[in-house]
Amino acid sequence: MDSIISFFSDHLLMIYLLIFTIILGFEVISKVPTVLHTPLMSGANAISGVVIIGAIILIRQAQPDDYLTLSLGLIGVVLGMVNVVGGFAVTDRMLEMFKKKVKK
Amino acid sequence: MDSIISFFSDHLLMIYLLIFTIILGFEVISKVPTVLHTPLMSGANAISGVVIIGAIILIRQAQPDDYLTLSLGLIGVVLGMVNVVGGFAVTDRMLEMFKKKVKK
Amino acid sequence: MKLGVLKEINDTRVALVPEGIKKLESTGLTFLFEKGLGDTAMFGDELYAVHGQIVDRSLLLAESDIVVSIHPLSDAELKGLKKDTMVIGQYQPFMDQDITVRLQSLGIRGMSLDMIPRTTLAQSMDVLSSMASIAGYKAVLEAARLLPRYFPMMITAAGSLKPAKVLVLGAGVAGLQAIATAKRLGAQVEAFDTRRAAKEEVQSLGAKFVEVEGAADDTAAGGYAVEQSEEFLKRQRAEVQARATKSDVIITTAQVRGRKAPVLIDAETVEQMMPGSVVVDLAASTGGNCALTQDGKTIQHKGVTILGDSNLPALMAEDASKLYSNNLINFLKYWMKDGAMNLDLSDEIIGGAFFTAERS
Amino acid sequence: MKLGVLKEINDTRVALVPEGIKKLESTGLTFLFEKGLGDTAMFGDELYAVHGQIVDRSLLLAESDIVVSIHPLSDAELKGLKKDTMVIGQYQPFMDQDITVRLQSLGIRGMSLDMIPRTTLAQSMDVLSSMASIAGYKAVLEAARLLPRYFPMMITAAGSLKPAKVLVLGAGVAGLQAIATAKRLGAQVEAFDTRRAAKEEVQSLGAKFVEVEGAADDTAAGGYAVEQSEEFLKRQRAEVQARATKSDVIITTAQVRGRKAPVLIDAETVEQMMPGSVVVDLAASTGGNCALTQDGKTIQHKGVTILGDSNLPALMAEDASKLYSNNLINFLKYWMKDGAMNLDLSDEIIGGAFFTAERS
Amino acid sequence: MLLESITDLAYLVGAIAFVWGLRLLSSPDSARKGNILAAIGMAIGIGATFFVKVHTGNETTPNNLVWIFGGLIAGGGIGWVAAKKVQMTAMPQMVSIFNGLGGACAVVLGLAELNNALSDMGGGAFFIAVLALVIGGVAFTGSLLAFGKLEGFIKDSTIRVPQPQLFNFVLLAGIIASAVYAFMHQTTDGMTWVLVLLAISLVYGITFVAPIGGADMPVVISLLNSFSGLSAAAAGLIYGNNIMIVGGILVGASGTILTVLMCEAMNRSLVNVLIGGFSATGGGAGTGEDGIAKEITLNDLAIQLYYSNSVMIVPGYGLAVAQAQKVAKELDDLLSGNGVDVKYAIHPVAGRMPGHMNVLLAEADVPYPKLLDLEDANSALPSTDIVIIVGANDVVNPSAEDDPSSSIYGMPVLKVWTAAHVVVLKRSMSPGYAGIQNPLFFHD
Amino acid sequence: MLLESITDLAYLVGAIAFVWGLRLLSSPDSARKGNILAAIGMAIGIGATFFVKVHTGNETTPNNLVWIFGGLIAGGGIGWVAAKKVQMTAMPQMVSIFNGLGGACAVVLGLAELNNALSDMGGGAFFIAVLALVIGGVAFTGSLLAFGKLEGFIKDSTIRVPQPQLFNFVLLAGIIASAVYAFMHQTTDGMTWVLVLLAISLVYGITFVAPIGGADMPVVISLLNSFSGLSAAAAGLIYGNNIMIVGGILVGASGTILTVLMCEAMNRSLVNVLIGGFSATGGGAGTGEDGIAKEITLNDLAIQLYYSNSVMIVPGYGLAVAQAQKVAKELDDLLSGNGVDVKYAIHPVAGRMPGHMNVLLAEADVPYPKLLDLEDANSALPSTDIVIIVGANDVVNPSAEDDPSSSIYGMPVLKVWTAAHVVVLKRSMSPGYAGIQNPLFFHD
Ligand SMILES: NC(=O)c1ccc[n+]([C@@H]2O[C@H](COP(=O)([O-])OP(=O)(O)OC[C@H]3O[C@@H](n4cnc5c(N)ncnc54)[C@H](OP(=O)(O)O)[C@@H]3O)[C@@H](O)[C@H]2O)c1
Ligand SMILES: NC(=O)c1ccc[n+]([C@@H]2O[C@H](COP(=O)([O-])OP(=O)(O)OC[C@H]3O[C@@H](n4cnc5c(N)ncnc54)[C@H](OP(=O)(O)O)[C@@H]3O)[C@@H](O)[C@H]2O)c1
Ligand SMILES: NC(=O)c1ccc[n+]([C@@H]2O[C@H](COP(=O)([O-])OP(=O)(O)OC[C@H]3O[C@@H](n4cnc5c(N)ncnc54)[C@H](O)[C@@H]3O)[C@@H](O)[C@H]2O)c1
Ligand SMILES: NC(=O)c1ccc[n+]([C@@H]2O[C@H](COP(=O)([O-])OP(=O)(O)OC[C@H]3O[C@@H](n4cnc5c(N)ncnc54)[C@H](O)[C@@H]3O)[C@@H](O)[C@H]2O)c1
Repeated sequence: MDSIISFFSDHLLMIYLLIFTIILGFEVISKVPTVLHTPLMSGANAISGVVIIGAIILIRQAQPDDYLTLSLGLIGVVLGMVNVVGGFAVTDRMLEMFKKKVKK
Repeated sequence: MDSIISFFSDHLLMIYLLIFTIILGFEVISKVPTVLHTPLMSGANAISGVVIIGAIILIRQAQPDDYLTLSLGLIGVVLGMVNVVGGFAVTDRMLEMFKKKVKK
Repeated sequence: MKLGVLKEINDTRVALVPEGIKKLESTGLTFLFEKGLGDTAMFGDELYAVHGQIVDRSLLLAESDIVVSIHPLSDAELKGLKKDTMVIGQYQPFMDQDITVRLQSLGIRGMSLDMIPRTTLAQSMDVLSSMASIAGYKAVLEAARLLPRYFPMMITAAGSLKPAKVLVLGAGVAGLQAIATAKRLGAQVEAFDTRRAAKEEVQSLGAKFVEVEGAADDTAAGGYAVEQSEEFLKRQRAEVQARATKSDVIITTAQVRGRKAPVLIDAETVEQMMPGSVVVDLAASTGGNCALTQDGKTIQHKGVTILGDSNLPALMAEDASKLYSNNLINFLKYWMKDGAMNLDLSDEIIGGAFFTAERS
Repeated sequence: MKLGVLKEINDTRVALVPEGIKKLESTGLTFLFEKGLGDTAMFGDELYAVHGQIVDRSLLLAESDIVVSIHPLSDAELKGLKKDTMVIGQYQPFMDQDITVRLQSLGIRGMSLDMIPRTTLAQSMDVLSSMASIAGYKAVLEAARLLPRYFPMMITAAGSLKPAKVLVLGAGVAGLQAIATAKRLGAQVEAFDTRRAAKEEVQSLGAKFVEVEGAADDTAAGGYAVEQSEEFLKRQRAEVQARATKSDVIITTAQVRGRKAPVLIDAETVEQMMPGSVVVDLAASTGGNCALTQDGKTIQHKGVTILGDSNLPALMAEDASKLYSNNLINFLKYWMKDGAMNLDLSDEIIGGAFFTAERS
Repeated sequence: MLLESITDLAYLVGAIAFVWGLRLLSSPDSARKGNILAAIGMAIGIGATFFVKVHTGNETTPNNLVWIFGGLIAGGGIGWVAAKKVQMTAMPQMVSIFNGLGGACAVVLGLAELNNALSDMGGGAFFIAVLALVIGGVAFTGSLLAFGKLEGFIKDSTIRVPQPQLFNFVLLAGIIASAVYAFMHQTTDGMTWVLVLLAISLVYGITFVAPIGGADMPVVISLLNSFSGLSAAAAGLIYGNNIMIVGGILVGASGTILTVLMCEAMNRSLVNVLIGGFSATGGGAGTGEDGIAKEITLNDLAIQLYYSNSVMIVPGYGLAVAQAQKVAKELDDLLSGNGVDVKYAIHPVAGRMPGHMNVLLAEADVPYPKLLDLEDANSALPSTDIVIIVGANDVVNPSAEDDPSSSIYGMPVLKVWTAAHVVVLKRSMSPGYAGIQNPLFFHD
Repeated sequence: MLLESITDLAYLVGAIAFVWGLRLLSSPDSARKGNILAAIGMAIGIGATFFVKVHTGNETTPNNLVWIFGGLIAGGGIGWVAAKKVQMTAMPQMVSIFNGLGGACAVVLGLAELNNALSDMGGGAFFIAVLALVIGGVAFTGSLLAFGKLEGFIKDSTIRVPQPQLFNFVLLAGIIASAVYAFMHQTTDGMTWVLVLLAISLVYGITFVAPIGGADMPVVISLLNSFSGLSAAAAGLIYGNNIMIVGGILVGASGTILTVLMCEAMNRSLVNVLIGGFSATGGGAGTGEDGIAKEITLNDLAIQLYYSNSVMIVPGYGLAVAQAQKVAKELDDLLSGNGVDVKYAIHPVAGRMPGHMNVLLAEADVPYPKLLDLEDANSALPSTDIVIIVGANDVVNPSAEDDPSSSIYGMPVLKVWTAAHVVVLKRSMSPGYAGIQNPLFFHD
């Protein structure tokens, strides 16, 4: 109990931030039209590839001879990068149809 | 310069929070219809009365014989409370016209 | 094979117009046209001449293998035809019950376009539909001409005038077209029919449907109205009476195939209508929906004008001829190819139209 | 003061209908009605009897202080009137230039309803507007009756028919109403006029305006058309010719006050029109906008029907009478109170209508 | 520790209530709920403040509850009564004055903080306290002046600042200078300079608002509102109080965007409002059909209509020219679907031919019973909430009633001015067929 | 210190770019910009990570840049090629697999962290690492299965879990149990249990997705996407990395709401999708006029129409019954205003009387040149982008062409199936006048 309380107090601002980010996430999405569901999902998916940063850090803080960690990190970077680059690129392709014509 | 940097680092989360709050403030308001401008302004005004909390704290941390601070605090509480109560009440009255009829 | 097109005797229309004849090429027919056949429908002989021979009526009757017209040939003329000649027109075997026997005794074959079933597939040959549609349109125009009042509502500096109330009885093809036209002109339109589906059909044109409860069902009768019980007709007459006295125009189209048209408006009703009001009775030729109707005449009864005319399409000769002609062409192409008739009597359309054939 | 209402001799309408007479109470008038005056307009004598005396024509003429009618009285009858009698009707002093002199010589005063200025304020007394409106409506109905084709477009199983093309020349009150009615019936409508404002007015009814460049301006003429230059008329005729050959119906309403109507369609144009097409000429009484027009007659010229009639409102006697009557009532109330006439000639409306008064 | 967590949690809940409340406030159906939610958030925040750990020298301090409750009750009472008594039409003024008081409260806090701790303040703390003081001060006097202007106590022309931009710039410089000076003389005569600072801020508030004209007042109030939000946030920073910070920033941000939106709704830019002073630019719709379509899809009018009971559409020749009959019918359908009673008032001479409006409205399929003629319409108008005049002019011209020199004097017209609200949709102020001006359009 | 501030700032900017990018992504006009903005944010974030201070025992660590760049180039290359090569129709699968990889990345991070530091981890840190592991694992296998199902590698019926809810519950319990066990044996055989935990998570991902049917797949992908967002946030907590936390939470939140929206668009609840498995509920529009109005104001179709080049409206008797001609005209106006070429295909027997459609469309003021008869329409259809069938049935029935047993065989019909897309607006699947089924409606 105590540790929860102290965790709460210690990370108060972080909690504010998380909650406000969640609200913001809701708010930003809540009026999206149906056609954009898939591109939006795809774009959000690319953003979730931000996890790659963790993999980079993992490698950076590994000892040069700690091959297990380095390998894990490498796998992480590759996976994450596929997610990030592929995600944004696919989203962009999906969105191509929307550029075609703007109000004349 | 250094102090700015350290300020930035020390209050990083606070800065995130502030910025996200600002974005949230924008986002939440950005689609408001014109008729709601005045009530919304009035409601926001009532919320800005949150400053009253500062006045309460001011009184609470004052020495019982520090009449200057106490008086200042009292003035603050009165002013803030007028803002808060009056603000919410007026907003509610403005919004009365909107309750009259809901879709049948 | 020679197809002869007659000039109508008591009609302004013509059964075949020059425009579509080219489409009949595949049938392998050659054409004989009676002199002056299209004059009243705005198609001069010169337009026909390019497609065939312009001949006298007698020659045409004597030489044609197929004789087309709108109205039936007189018995006298029928006798002058070659044996096995095919006559095509609106022979109405349902009305003229022994026409079949008369033709068969002469060895003449007959196809009646009004006997083509009212199915979706046969629509392109359905002369009843195309002519009824014109009749409905014309009925409203005639009513508007005869009514001494405006159809549309008018709020003007010289006073506000209420829109005319139009009551349409029988919402078949003619009735629906009448509804549409009257609505277009700005009248307030109500309609009656005994068919179930009619209510929705009337509403689909934005008009009001006046229901009389207890109509006999008709779903089995292939879309044609069935005869209704006497009690029902009485109640309906009562309702019509009530509405009619408030109507400026009544257009009646109610017909029951092969029978006398039901009387929906009796003399008393007419007398209660506002002076100047108009009744247009499209069922005049089968006795009329109004008791006072005289077929082919426009009469005045206590200030109410009653127009009895089942042949309104003749008032719009050109388009009426075009449509009739298209129907006829589609029909001919349906069973004729390269000069050969392919009369498959089991086919719903051919079997329906071929009224001199032995039926199974 | 006695007001006598005459039965029209060559018209179905009547100048005053029973409905509105009550509104004249404040004028202090008593009424004499000619026997049978409202019969053709669907107003029986019994309806009039409650408001005044039903009398013979001669008695009425002899006794009335004010005589109202639609068409002017004949000279013979004018002579039989009391001195100082006021006659009210459509005396058209612009057309019949010496009517003023004739009346003045007889000591009779005259008010012509067609001389009321066309201002917003005078609208409620403006018989030209209310009658022109009916004429426009009726013109289209007559055209639709005479045209052997549909007005609306029809895509049917028996073929697709194009909508009729209607050309309206002169977009005054009658022309606009014709445009509206033809559009309602589903025709494609184009219109011509020389007034600047007409373009917008035509478009405000959803029709197409066909401009001919270089029309003389008219803003000074109080809304009435001014005469156009010969060169302009020529170009206009050329344009009309081009349009007319493609039109199914032409309705002409172009008039220039106090002059012969401009000829907009010459014989040659008519001859190039499709057979069956219809011309309705509302300017027939002032010579007609079509060279071939014969006033009051429907003629055929090379397959084209030409209807010349400036008195179409008579075909809708009841409503036409109502509107005329309302106009008349509003006019009477404007200057008559408790039996006293208050003829302020400086008033635009009274001064305009009072054509036997000395003008300043 | 536990208590602290609970107050922290309460503040968090309060802050979320603010956010969510504002969110709800921005849609008409939920606005009322949003206001109440925000009020609840405020109550939670105030309640929690009694349990917040405060830094008193003396641990046994009785927390001076009497002072607090006294203040709460007094302030609450005043606010409540003022809010309930105020006339509907005077609400913007009320908001303005409330806002001013909020600003004043921030001023008080800044003052108290500076007074108590000026001598040993760090740069950051000093900056924050001064911020609360200055922004609060500007919001205070600015709001009071706005109130005065709206109430009509103070005419737009009463306070004339020569060269207002330059003047205000000088004041701003003065504020900064005295702040710096006060900080440099922290331990000696700092407080004097703080008071100078305050004085200049108060003056600045007045000179800031003074050049702005009547119709632009709501924009200014909104801006001042966002100021007082910022001052609250600054005060929150003084006490490291999260709910104050979040609430204040939220109001600051949403107030700013709201201000911009209000300017947009008036077709003006914020800069234009602030600098332009009395500008003559009017509403300015588009032209023709566009104009009409644009006007009536306008959120504002739409909602006003949506919540009304009866609407009367007065069509005229302009409707015909714009071929707006369908648009009118759509509006009708929309409103009717929501239970609003929509009628059309047809003047006998509306349009350019007898029955012109009849033709068009029939084309748009308006049912006949919805069409009222002159007499019926005039008897229905006084009980009508909103009249929408679509391209009519002569037929609604009050001159026909009250100006004997008018060429249409004596003609019966539609007395639209007897209805509660009148909206006019036309391209310009130009006259109609009869060529005469319509005084109706020059009313408000 | 300075470097640290700069990376902090870069992260802040990146996080804001994520938020703003998502915001732009949710409106069609700006979506592309939003995607690019988010990508820029990501680039900034990745770039800044090279300068982040890391906690290495060895200060002189060369930072293993080769490993990093190798990974970046390899991964980037694969992702780029995959994204460019993929068929338009296979995009959802692609998204799914990308998402799975992101989840796998989180698994790797969780594993590495646990492996390196399990023995001396606090409860919070352990919890966070396990969270990354479990959620990432579920997202990983779940996404792969979703991919397989969409690609058709795996049939809906291939993996049948008996009693899926119970089964999944047991698995969840297993995950929690092994987590607790691993934590309790932190120093001894903890890692073994971590691997058990991971295995169960991976299985759970499969059993979670297995019962869900083809049409619901996008919803599941969206949900798994929000999972991988959460796992990224958890991983961010491991490293105390703000951009990961914010980005992850943002995706978690917006992914969740997006999932709910997708369910709503299908008229289903999320629970229904997850539990119901193969449900037979179809689209289900309203009835009558409402139905139509609702359908065509539907955002989705609207935008599809908006961006098309040519639209053909095929009216039938249903349009007449619903009196939807005005609505159709409005749609027409809207699209025409946007440069879309809108035509109406009028079949000769559409409706219940000759010229029925002509009457109605004329009433709605559709210009005649927009009406195509059968022949013209059939020659225009193949080059039409979208056909909207409004209450027509018999007249668009392909049986007339290809089913000799049909009672309308031989009748010329509108060959709507030659157009790129066909949208049918009617109340149900019931037949028309001729009483025969229309196979068109049973295509896709
Ligand atoms: N009924 C008849 O038989 C007849 C015949 C001829 C003349 N008149 C006369 O016409 C007048 C009718 O009165 P009214 O009130 O209907 O019309 P009006 O007084 O002529 O006014 C029409 C108004 O519509 C506005 N307008 C024009 N086009 C517009 C557009 N596209 N969009 C929006 N607004 C537009 C114009 O103002 P903006 O330019 O500012 O937009 C104008 O003020 C009367 O004076 C009547 O006497 C009637
Ligand atoms: N043109 C003529 O002269 C004439 C005369 C009589 C008969 N017919 C026949 O009528 C048929 C016409 O074909 P069609 O394609 O126009 O019509 P249809 O085949 O009769 O189909 C009409 C469709 O509209 C739908 N519908 C009904 N009410 C609706 C509403 N309120 N909202 C949305 N949809 C609605 C119905 O499906 P749901 O119930 O699923 O909504 C129905 O399938 C042909 O078979 C023709 O032969 C024509
Ligand atoms: N398949 C097609 O495309 C197509 C095309 C045209 C017509 N049809 C169908 O053919 C049928 C006949 O149409 P029609 O116009 O030739 O009909 P009709 O001329 O035989 O009769 C006219 C109408 O009068 C009605 N009627 C009969 N007795 C009545 C009474 N006592 N009171 C009131 N109304 C009465 C009938 O119900 C009918 O609607 C209709 O069902 C029609 O739908 C089908
Ligand atoms: N104030 C009002 O409310 C009101 C009401 C009705 C009419 N008016 C005005 O009165 C005036 C007269 O209307 P009217 O209908 O009696 O007009 P009219 O009958 O005298 O003439 C009919 C139309 O023919 C047109 N015309 C004349 N010469 C032509 C030519 N050569 N070619 C083509 N068109 C030609 C005229 O411009 C006019 O529009 C109009 O300006 C009208 O607006 C005003």
